[in-house]
Amino acid sequence: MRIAVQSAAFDAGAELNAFSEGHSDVGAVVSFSGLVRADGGLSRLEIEHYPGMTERAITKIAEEAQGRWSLGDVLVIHRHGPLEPGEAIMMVATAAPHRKDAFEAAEFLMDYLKSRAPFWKKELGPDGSDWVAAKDEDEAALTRW
Amino acid sequence: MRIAVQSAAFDAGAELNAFSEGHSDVGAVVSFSGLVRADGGLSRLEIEHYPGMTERAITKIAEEAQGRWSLGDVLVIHRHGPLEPGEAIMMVATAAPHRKDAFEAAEFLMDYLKSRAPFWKKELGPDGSDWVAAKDEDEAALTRW
Amino acid sequence: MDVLYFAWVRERIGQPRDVVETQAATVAELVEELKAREERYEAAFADLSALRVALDQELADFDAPLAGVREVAFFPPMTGG
Amino acid sequence: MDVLYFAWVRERIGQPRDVVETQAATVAELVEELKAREERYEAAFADLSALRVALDQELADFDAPLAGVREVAFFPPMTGG
Repeated sequence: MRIAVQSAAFDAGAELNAFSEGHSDVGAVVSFSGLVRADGGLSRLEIEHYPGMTERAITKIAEEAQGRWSLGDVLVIHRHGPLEPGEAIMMVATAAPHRKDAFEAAEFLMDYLKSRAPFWKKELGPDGSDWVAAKDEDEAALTRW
Repeated sequence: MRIAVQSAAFDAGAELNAFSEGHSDVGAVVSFSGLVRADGGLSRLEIEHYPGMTERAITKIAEEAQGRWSLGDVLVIHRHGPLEPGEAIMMVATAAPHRKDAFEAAEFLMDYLKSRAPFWKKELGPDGSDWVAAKDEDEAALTRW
Repeated sequence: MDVLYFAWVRERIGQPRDVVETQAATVAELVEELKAREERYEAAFADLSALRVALDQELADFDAPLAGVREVAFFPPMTGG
Repeated sequence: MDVLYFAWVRERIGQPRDVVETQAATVAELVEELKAREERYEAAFADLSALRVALDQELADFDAPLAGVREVAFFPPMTGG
């Protein structure tokens, strides 16, 4: 399990390859990357987080996923600080013997990271800046698990 | 939409990056890679396919996914011929404004590629070679969609 | 009409294709004609539930009509992905 | 006790943390004490349904007891991922 909370940019493809190469006993690798959208005149995204609690919350979520599904490994990378359009905000990857486990665990990780890991997004655009509001559908997504 | 059926190895990470960079208007990218497992003494995998029908079947499946979900793009790469343990057999990637669409479409693509695209796997191990049998659960997975 | 075989169907029959002249109206009738040819065909087509068929590169059923079809392919259930 | 603020809670209060001496038994009682301090605190805590709280870096409810807690954090619903 690798969990990284960092301000530095990361190379999602290189991370995916490193993650896959380390687990040749599994058959299925699923990755999710969240990107800063370049539409709507957004000029920058700023992500605030709660140092200390962030790593703790993500670790708890990742351990929960490992308990629920048969997984070879879990990767979570999440950035904070300023991000430019097109950049990757975060990624998760799961490795498993079976694709269903890899898919479900990745979706679970995303649903929980969205609403239970202490990150807050602020969008900076032509009309100033504003905090991104939490979506009801993100909270509702948790009821699936 | 890019569909590649090829004997050559491919770099899943580089493919993921190229796919993501081309779609900065979407926020969510999901990838699945299927790897040749290195366990069980498997020394090689050989994949036979049905040239002509393969591309046609994958295109149809990808177009079906684009009709069902709101997707920015779809990528499918599937190899044929001999493969070594640890190598990537195939990958799919989906880009979408919303993560749920990207996840569901990727799972749909995988479920259909497994059972509806004309590929057949043969495993070569210490006890000789044998065709991989289709799994009931793979056929059953299609009923979800 | 081109008849193609893949995976263990190809191996059992011992060749990847036949060119067939047939009056068979359906896939099932064509299968009966092929089985009558030689023992290796009979072995390959012994259990139709273990086989799939494509007509002109589209999956089809064994009772599908052959009228106008140029390419028939027989193979086991797919195992890609 | 350290009291931390994040995102727009931090912005409304105008600072990222307070060090508080309190006899409050629950989070809700602490919130009442903070609201009584100044208008900017009252503005930040006006709608508790729009806030979340963590006690020693674990999510908690507003009726949770504060006994033994060293760090309380207030923030809006998370929007990571």
